[in-house]
Order: sequence, then C-alpha cells, then structure tokens
Amino acid sequence: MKTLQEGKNPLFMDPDPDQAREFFQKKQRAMTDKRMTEKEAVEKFIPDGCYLAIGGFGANRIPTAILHEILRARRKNLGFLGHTSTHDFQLLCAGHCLKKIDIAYIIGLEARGLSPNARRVMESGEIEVCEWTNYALCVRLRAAAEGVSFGIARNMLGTDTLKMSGAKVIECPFTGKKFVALPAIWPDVAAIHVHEADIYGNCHIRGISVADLELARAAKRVIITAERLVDSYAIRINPTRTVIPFYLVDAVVEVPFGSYPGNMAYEYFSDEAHLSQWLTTEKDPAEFQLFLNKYIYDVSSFEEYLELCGGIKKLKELRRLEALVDR
Amino acid sequence: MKTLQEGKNPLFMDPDPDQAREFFQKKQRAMTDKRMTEKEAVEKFIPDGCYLAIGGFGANRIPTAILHEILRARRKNLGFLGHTSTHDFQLLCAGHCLKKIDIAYIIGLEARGLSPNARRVMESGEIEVCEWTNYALCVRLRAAAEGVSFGIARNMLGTDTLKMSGAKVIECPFTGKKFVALPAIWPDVAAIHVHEADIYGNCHIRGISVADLELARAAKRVIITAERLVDSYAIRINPTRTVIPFYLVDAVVEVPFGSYPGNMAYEYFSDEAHLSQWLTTEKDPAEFQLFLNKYIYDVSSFEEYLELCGGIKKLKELRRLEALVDR
Amino acid sequence: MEPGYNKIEMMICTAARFLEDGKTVAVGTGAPCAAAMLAQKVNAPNLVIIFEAGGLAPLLPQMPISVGDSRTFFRGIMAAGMNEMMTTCCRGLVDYAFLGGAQIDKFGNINSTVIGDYHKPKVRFPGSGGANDFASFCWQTLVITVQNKTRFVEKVDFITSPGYLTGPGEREKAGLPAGSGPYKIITNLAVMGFDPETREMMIESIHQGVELIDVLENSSFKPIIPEKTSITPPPSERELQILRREVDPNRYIIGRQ
Amino acid sequence: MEPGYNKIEMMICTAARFLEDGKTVAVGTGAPCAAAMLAQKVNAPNLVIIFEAGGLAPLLPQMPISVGDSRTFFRGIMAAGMNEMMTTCCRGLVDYAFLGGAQIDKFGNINSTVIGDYHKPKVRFPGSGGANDFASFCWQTLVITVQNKTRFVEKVDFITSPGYLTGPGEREKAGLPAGSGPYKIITNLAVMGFDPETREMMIESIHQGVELIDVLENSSFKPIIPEKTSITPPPSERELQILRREVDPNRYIIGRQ
Repeated sequence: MKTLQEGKNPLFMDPDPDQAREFFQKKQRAMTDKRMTEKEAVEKFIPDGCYLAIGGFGANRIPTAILHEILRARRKNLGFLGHTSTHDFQLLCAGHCLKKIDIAYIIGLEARGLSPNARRVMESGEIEVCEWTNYALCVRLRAAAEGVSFGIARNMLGTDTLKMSGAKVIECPFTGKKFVALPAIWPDVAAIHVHEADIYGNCHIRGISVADLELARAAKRVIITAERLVDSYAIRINPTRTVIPFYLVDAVVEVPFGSYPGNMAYEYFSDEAHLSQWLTTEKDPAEFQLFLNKYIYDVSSFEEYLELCGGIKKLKELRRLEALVDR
Repeated sequence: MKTLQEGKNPLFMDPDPDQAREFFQKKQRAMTDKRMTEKEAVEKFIPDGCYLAIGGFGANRIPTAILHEILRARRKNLGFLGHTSTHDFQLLCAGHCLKKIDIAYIIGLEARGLSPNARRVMESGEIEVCEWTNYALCVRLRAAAEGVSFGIARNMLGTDTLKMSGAKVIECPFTGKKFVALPAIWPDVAAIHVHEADIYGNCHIRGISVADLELARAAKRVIITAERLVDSYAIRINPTRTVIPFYLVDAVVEVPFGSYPGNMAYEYFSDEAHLSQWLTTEKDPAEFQLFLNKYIYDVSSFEEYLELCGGIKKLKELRRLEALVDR
Repeated sequence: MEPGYNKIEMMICTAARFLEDGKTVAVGTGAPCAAAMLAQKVNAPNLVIIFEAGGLAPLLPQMPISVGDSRTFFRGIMAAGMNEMMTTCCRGLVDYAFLGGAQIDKFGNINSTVIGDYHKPKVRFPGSGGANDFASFCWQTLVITVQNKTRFVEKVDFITSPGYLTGPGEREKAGLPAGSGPYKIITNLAVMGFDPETREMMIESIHQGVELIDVLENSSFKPIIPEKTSITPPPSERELQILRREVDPNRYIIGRQ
Repeated sequence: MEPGYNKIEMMICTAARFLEDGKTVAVGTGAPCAAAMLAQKVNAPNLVIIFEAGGLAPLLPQMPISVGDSRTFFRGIMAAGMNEMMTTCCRGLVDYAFLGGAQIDKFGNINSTVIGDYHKPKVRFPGSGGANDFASFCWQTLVITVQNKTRFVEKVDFITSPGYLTGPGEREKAGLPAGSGPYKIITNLAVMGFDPETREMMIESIHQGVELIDVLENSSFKPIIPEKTSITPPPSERELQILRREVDPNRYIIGRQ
C-alpha cells in the first residue's frame, strides 16, 4: 500500500494484530475472584519498562491509588499513552517513571494551569515523545479493540502534529481521498477506575466513559479500581449496563474515593485546593520533594493519603459539591 | 492505494464522506417536537427508490408498524441493508418493495425455518444482490458513523462471499498484512424501534443494541418508533443511558407493542404461532395474498393489526412469556 | 437393538464434550446452542457463551429461537451489540465457533449461500449471517451437521465461510488470522478432525452402531482414514437426561428427525 | 473614560454573538465555554454544546474546570465517550469549533505545542488535546485569544491545529474535509475574519476605544484591512449582567487580567 506521507516519530508498540491475538488466546476466560490490593496489582502487572495507559480524563475518574503505588514501587522506564492526561501525567512525572510516551495533551491541568514539574521533566529531554491528538489516540485504541492493525481518520492532515507522529497518509481504495492511517496500539496494561465492579471484574461506569471502553479492550492486562464492589446479581439484573466484561480484567481493587483528588461523576467533585497545592509546590523542586514524601512516599496506603487530605470531613464536602446541594 | 483483490458486485451507495457531510451540515440540530404517525413518517421520509435499513435483528426489536406502512403505501424499488434480516425481509418481499440489497442473512427466520415467499422472490431474480457478512455490514455502518469512506476487517478473505461482495483487499501500511476494506454506507433512511424516546428523539434501549447505534449514526434520516414516550427529564436524569441523541432523529412515532410479532426484550416475547402462520401460508401464493390483505392491506393501523392478532389478551400472554413468570 | 437415543441427541452430546471448561464459544441457534448449554451443565460449567447480536454469558432459561432474542442475554453478563461481540472474536478472545451449514467440503469450507450457479441458483440459502465472521476470527471451528453425499461434497458450490480453503497455509495466505481454522465436524455418523499436514478431513471416531462404509458412502469425497479408528463413546445416561429434561424439554431440536 | 467592562468580558460577549441558535458547538474550557454558555442565555437558547470527553448538551450549572468533569454532562442529553463526540464532528454534524491557542498565524493555523525547535523547545505547551480534531472536522473554527506580537505571528513555530495551512485550497489538498476552516478570531482588540480569496486574516471590526494602529502594532503580520472597518458593538448591559451573575459569578474567567 502506497504511503503518501508519514510521521517522523517511532512507534513504541507493535501494531500487528497477530501478536495481540497470540496473547489473548492464552488469557484466562473463566470467572474467578480477581480481588487484590493496589500493591499486589502493581507488583504483578506493572513491571519496570512496561507500556501503561490510564483511564479517565486527567483528573476525572482516574485510578489514583494505582498511580501512587507506581511511584512508591519506584517504577522506571514506563511507556505511557496519554490523551488528555493531567494529574495522572503530573504524578508519573513526579516519580520520573516515564521513558517513552504517546501523547495528545500533557503538562497542563486544563483551566487550572500548567504543572511546573511536568514541564521541567518534558523540557529536560529525559522522555521520548510521539505526538498525536485525542481522537488519534482514541482511534489507535479502537483499532486494537477491533483486532486490526490500523484505523483511519481525517485529522492531523496538513499539520506538524502529523509530522511528529507515527501516522501515515494513505489513499482510500474506493474514493481516492486521503486519510490518516493510525496504527493500532495494545498497551501492556491499563488501569481504569469505575463506579462498581463485581469480584470477577464486570464493571459499571456512570457518566462519560471517555476512551476507556476502547482502552479496556485494547490493553493486554486490565487493572480495575472500583468505588465499590457489588454482588454479581447487580450485574446480571441489568446486563445492558455492563461496559467492561470480566474476561478483559486481571485485577479488581476496591478503592472508595479512588479518583481523589480528581472528580468522580455522581460521587464527589475534585479537590481544587489540593490540586492547586500541587501546582504551587511544584515551583520549588526541594519543597516539592518534601510534599511528595509527605503525600506519597511516606504514606503506606491510599486510605492514609485520604486521611492526610482531610478524611471523611473533606470527602463529605466534595460529595456535597458534586451533588450541588449547597448551591 | 493498491487493491489486491476486489468483489464483483456493485456498490449501491456512494462511500464518499464529503457527500454525507454536506447532507449533515444542513440537517436540523435544534430540539423540536418530532412526533408524527407512522403513515406521516413513511410519506415524508421513505419515498420510492430510497435506500432503507431496518434496526433490530430480524424478529427482535423491529419497527413493524413502519414495515407494514411501507407495504400499505406500496413503496417500490427500495434499496435495503440487511444483516440478519428475517421477518423484516419477509415483509418487504411480501410487498415486492425491494430492488437492490446489501445482505448477510435473508430468506430464513433462524430456528423457525425458511420463508417460501422470500425464497421465491430471491430466486426470481427481481432483486439485485450484493453479498456481505453480518460483521461486514456492521463495519460498513461503523465507518459511515465515523465519517470515513471505509473500515477494515479480516473476514470474508479467501471466500466466495468476498468475490460476490463490493469489498476490496488491501495491504496494511504498517504491517504489510492483508485486510478487507469495507466501504462506508450511509442509508437514506433507517427505522429503529426502541423502548423509550422523548418527543425530540432521545432514546433508551434495554438489552442488546445489535448494530443500531452505528445505524442511527450512519443513516441520513432516522425514524424512531418507541414502545412509549417519556418526559425529557427521564433522559436528563441519567444521560449515561441515552444511546441515540435527538439530532440524529427525524421522526418519533409512539407504537406500543411495536415489535410484534417479534420479541421485545423485557417487554414481550415473539408470537411464534403467528410467525409460524406466515411461513405456512406463504407456501400457497393465492392464500398468502388473502393473508396479506387480511393482516396488512385491509388494515388501517397497527393497533387494528394487534387487535386482529388477539389484542390485549394475546399481548398479556406474550408479556408473561417474556418475563418467564409461568415457568 | 436400537440405541436409547436418536442421532440428533448423539450429535449434541458428542459435540458438547469438545467444549472445554473455561473457554469461550460463539454459537448459532439450534443444535450448536443446545450443545453449548449441555456442556455448561455437564463438563464445562465455566464455558462462556457468546451471541453475535450482543448477548454474553446468559443464564439460559431455554434455548433461544434467534441468536438475537431476549434469552441470549437473560440474566447475562452483558447485553451489548454486534460490534462488541464480533470484535471480541477479532481480538482472539473466542476459542470456538460453533456452526451448521448446507454443504461442507474436505477442507472444512462451508456453503450456506447457494446451490448451483450464484446468479441463477437452484436453491438460495440465507447466506453467511455471522458464520463467515466466526469461522474467520475464532480459533477453532466446530460444525454439527447431518452427513450425506449432497452435504459432504468434493467442492462446495460457494464458499460462504472459510475452512482451510484449498489446503495448508491457504488461510494465512488469504490474510485470515494465523493459527485459526476448522477443528471438529460432528455428524450423525462420525467425528472428523483435520490432518495437520494436508488439512484434509480425517475420521477420528465412528459412532457406535455405524460402520466405516456408512461414513464413506455418505460423503462425496473420501476423508482420510487413520490406521485405527476409534468408536465415539455413546451419550451417557446423565448427558441424555440433562439434554432431555433441562436443555430441550420441549424437544424443539432433539425432536427433529 | 474607561468602559464599564474589561477586555475578557468584551471578548466573551463578542464571541457569543457569532454562535447562531440551533447550531452545534464543540468547546474547550475557559473563555470558549463561557461564551457558549452566554450565547445559550442570550441569543442562542437552542445551541447544543459538545465536550470532547463525552458530555452532550448539559444544563451547565457552572463553568466546567475540565472538558471531562461532571459538569459537562450535568442533566445532559447524553454522557457518552470521546469516540461518540469526535465521530459526531467527523460526520459533519458540528458547526463550530471554539478554541484557544498560544500562537496563531495569518492563515489561522494554531500552535499549542512548542515555542522554538520541536526537539529542543524553548517552551513546551500541552499539545493538541482535541483541538486539532475539532479544527479538522467542525465546519467553522472560532478562536478567542489575546492579541500581541508574540501570539500573532507570520508563521507559527508548530502547526498543532490546521487553519487554512499555506493558503486557499490547501486544506482540501491535504485531505481535510471540504468546506471547513477558520471563521472568526476574536481578540481583545478586534474581530478578524478571513478573505475568501486569499484565506488571509482580515479585520472585520475594531472594538470601541481601539484604533486600527493598535490592532496592527499588536500583530507580527499585517492583516488585510478592508476599505471600511466597522466598530464592534460593545457588550450590552444585559449580556454583561448575565455573564457576571449567571455564567461566571466567581469571576474565574472574567477576573483574569
């Protein structure tokens, strides 16, 4: 197939669907109890050098407990896929965990401003980057979920974003029109936070799913953190609601308030004061190190982190904000 | 782009996304009351010669009222997309409405047996056929829903199904592997039966969605028939449930028991006795004509058809069957 | 002496045994579905059943009439859509495809489209439905079919769904996913596998009360006959009881003759 | 005399007027979102707001902090995913893209990736996010940005999101959907459109109290100056009141200076 133009940056992962099929052929399909702690999940499924993707949208419905655990376990040289990655990216930069990244949006925390530390890390050159757009990454995951080696779209055309990507421009065999071919990507592991899961990994999500349904299908291993575990009758009574079925999932970790300090739709709003503290403290590297020690490295569990940040009183306040009861 | 092999059959619809974009640019986006009768919907949106697609799965969640109305309006020369099309196809063959069809499964009614009349029609040569598979048609609709001119898959390869399709075999620009390129299809109009809709066309479906989410997005016009209309607060209170948003929809028709004699999940089971009567009566063309007159042509509304078939008593029985309360 | 079961019961019980516990299977309605239900109740409680229209792992209260009816997701794990189920197959997560068919040839190619010339068919059948997709994407294809000379043919009139096409390596050459293909053909007379070298159909076992000559006379091609053919173990009392009482109490499938 | 509004308020009120009733708009957080909210409350009650992470047509109780936070689908019509919203844009169902940006050039190309060389950047910005997608797929792109010589440049250091690229016909030549492109650039000084012939930025109206020379001195390229430039109508009392009381009562956006 003739390639009309191609991005200059390398692909970090093999887009061959047969390597993925070979893996999935051996993946367990039986419904077994997959509960474990976040520590066990990171030990088992996120080794140094593996390629990771994080669900949610930066500071919304993110698996914070897994991210903290990755830092505590001092994981290094990770690959990373980030469409709009904000607090998740900030955390991984804080731990200097990353080596090569496929990204669309980094450094920023949207309306909150930019992360000084993530910017330092990015400008230091310690991380290899391949440029994409949010939809381009969505198409790459979707193609993997479809078991094919590429998907097509009409974005990035004519721009430097395309030049600094790993995409190729091809011609449609039916219309002769140009399309960007986006290579499928099967991350080694994905961590996704959901509202409810049963012990087998069947999941419910309320509100937007971002690109997590594609991600759960593309990733070779899936770690689920859930606000709460539910009986599997809660799954079977309304199978229309299941968005991630058990056979995709390798680990189920119950983590109430697991997206904190991020927003969890219908549960709690983001802790803007705490996120703002991150951005402020990052300005001074020495102070930031103490901050990281206090909130992550010297902390033994996610529950302890929640307590440090204000415990139940704070969480009640964030619930009220989410539900807008105090307007 | 080099084509390695191609199907012999013609494409009935233009796979150019820009012709579709031009149409969609002008399509109304405002939330307006779209209620009308099935007669008005067919008059307005299903002219002779247009290309039609039907939602559901043959005799499950089908818009029977629209199909009957198409017969009564004596529509001719329609195009048709049928993945597993069973009772819907049987109806359109009974009315000799079809001219050219993209199909994966026709004539049969699954475990119930084959339709003698649909087989006669198909063997008469009056309909031009292009061969596909269920997933191939799903990919074609999905590609249209994505606003691109083709999608890829690894089915049909090596078979006569491919030879008698309109697909092309291409090579992946990343892996060099072969894929089937399936041309996008934007049907002129789709009719889809759902559980609930508001007057603007926001829809809920319970249970499997088959390929209807892709279809609602691919079709230029969408006619919704709904078991019941709901207040739009019922939509906004849980936006996660919305599967078809209002701006895709052109007509909303309230039709309780609208999938009868087909199955409607969580509502009523299929009327196997009535469907069996169809298959039996079709054996004798003269008798079949009387049957059609009685149940469709001489009937003024879908309600009248329901009454003819046993009315509330029958519908109660089908509800009980669906809920399995009499086991 | 007549055996205490009919040929449909024999086929279903035999087929069920090939479905391993903890595996995934995509099924069509009728006999394949009955076999999967039976397997769940006898030898494979954790068998995950997938339906092409979107139903996943239901607690099947009865055999579905349609692969898209509400039974296919009754108390199921997921009620999704065709894209979800088919792409699950595409990714290599589905072990078995379980199909029927009007004609089959020695390479396991299946015809469910036309008998005679495509443009002027003697008989028009439904076409692929999802069969071609399943036979392309799932790792191993099983077929349940009654065997006779018009069904077991040297060359099918139309390859609807791919077997090994024209021989070894041809699936991969055509672009189909590596390592997939026909696995077992379960007929009323025998169980056939495929020779790993030639990819031709090979007798694996002959049903009790059936002779080799019956198998050969009911096929237009000559399947490979191994040095020693075994006898298919007949259905057990337990299998028959569960099939008759729980799987198909109304004899929709097992009552067909 | 100082006007009774600041430049951010001026930009938001001006931008809001370009959003027609009954149209669809894909927005970023901050000023674009505030403008869309204001338009809904003043001149376009049936404006449909789309968020890239999956939110559709919320009854926005306050301005979202993130285009993926729960406000983006609060009492919304649909809470779907990125694929749903982006493909809606791909199909041509979204009229406006409403973006910000670090640099913009005379053809409306936007840079939000790097200042300086890509590999050794002076400054690294977030990158495209969904901006390139919106600017590629939506029919008309609007940009709200403060204007100065480092932001309004002859050639952007990096084209993150496409404007008219290097001139007329170049979008179509690159393969972007026909008929799409930049529409209005709303700055603190003026409103710019694009010359239909050359696709270069063209002054449409200059804000009250601003001189042509201010507009020219705050741009590194020279925009086309039409024979007659009009004055941008200033914000009305009603617009300002709604903006201050209902859209941004906490002055998150309009309080920035």
